[in-house]
Amino acid sequence: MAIRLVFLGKLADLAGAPQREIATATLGWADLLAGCGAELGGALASEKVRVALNGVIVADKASLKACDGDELALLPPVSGG
Amino acid sequence: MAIRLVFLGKLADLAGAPQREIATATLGWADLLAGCGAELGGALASEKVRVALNGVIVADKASLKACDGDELALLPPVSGG
Amino acid sequence: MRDVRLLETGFDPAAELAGFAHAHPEAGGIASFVGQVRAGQGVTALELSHYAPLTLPGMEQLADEALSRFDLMGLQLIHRVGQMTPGDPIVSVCAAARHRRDAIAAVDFAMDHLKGDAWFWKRELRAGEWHWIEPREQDRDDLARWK
Amino acid sequence: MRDVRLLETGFDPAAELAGFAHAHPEAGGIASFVGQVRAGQGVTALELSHYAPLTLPGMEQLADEALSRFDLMGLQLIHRVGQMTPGDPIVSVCAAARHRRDAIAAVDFAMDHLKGDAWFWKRELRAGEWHWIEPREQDRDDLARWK
Repeated sequence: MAIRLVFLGKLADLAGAPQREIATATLGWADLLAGCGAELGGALASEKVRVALNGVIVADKASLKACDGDELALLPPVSGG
Repeated sequence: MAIRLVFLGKLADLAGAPQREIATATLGWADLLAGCGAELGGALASEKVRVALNGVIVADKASLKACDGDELALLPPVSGG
Repeated sequence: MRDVRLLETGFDPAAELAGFAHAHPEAGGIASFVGQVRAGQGVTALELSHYAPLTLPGMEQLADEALSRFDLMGLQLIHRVGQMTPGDPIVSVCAAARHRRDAIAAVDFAMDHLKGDAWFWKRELRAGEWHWIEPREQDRDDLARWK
Repeated sequence: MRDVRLLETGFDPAAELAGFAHAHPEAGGIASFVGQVRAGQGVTALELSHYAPLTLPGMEQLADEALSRFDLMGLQLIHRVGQMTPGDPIVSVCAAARHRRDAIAAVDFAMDHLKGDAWFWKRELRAGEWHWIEPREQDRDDLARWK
């Protein structure tokens, strides 16, 4: 039973790795922030951070519910081109 | 004693040649129009036709005075690019 | 022709433009923009990361939006990911149109969105340390022009 | 780098862009526009005439105006004269800048002026007859944007 977190951009630096597996059956947004510790959790709490669940942007982070086998991507503000 | 006329764009078609020499010591705008005949003179009379005297655009055509050895270019509306 | 690519390795923007122009003989004009890693300012490398499930689909959607918004005969979007060095091309956009204003506007539109609304993250290596590039206020303003 | 050329013979816009980009490694981006003779619509040849005492000096003045108006690192204007066939390039503009908006705007500005305010006359060969191309109302409107 695991949910995969993918950290993009500078969130990967804060997380210490680009990916992390969490051994849990389900995961909500508040659980995620609490489980990430003060520094990373604080960065994730920014309204500028967006979240994708299995490749689809989550419109309302507060209502997020990830399940076993899901991939959750944490996306800070972009800087392409 | 001659003044060279250079016809650009479709004015060259109307003039029958891209250049013409006029054997005269001086030439004003009204003389030029009168000397070119109805069809070409009528086309030249358009306010959209501009005139360059020795490579410099003439701001006020009515006050034009070309002299022996001068080159007078007749420039219809452009269509480049 | 709609040609959207995300590349892990280097590419030649001039050759891409030549191929694109050759494919659109009926176009009156082709506008393009090439973004490259700037030489100078002490940057020795630049790295672009992306998120595969979103990045290429987002670029394809952007191409579709540009094709529906402007009167185009073709559009090419090419974006690098991975590590690059000064002078390397990062992004190339080419638009072919009957009339030039459509082509130029489409390139402008696509670049604003690739810069401010596409799933890329950029960092620069300066004096041996990586620095993440934050979005500029100007990029947000540029993007807002199209809303 | 300011590179302004009036050419009697064909040129390769992609090669010109490559050379221009190579000369500006410090630029963040390079915008370009290539105008070409459209294939189709029954046009078998296009001829551009010019008036030597005015045309190249006018292009040089246009380049200076663009360089003073936009924050550019370089500008290249190349324009063909003489007879061309479908697919041949007519005009190429490249602008290098630190930021993309300057480069794109400079290309837009230069093209509007080359189209509507430079000393060129264009005619097309259709079904064996030459037809002079009149300026379009749109070209005048495009030009008026910069006044």
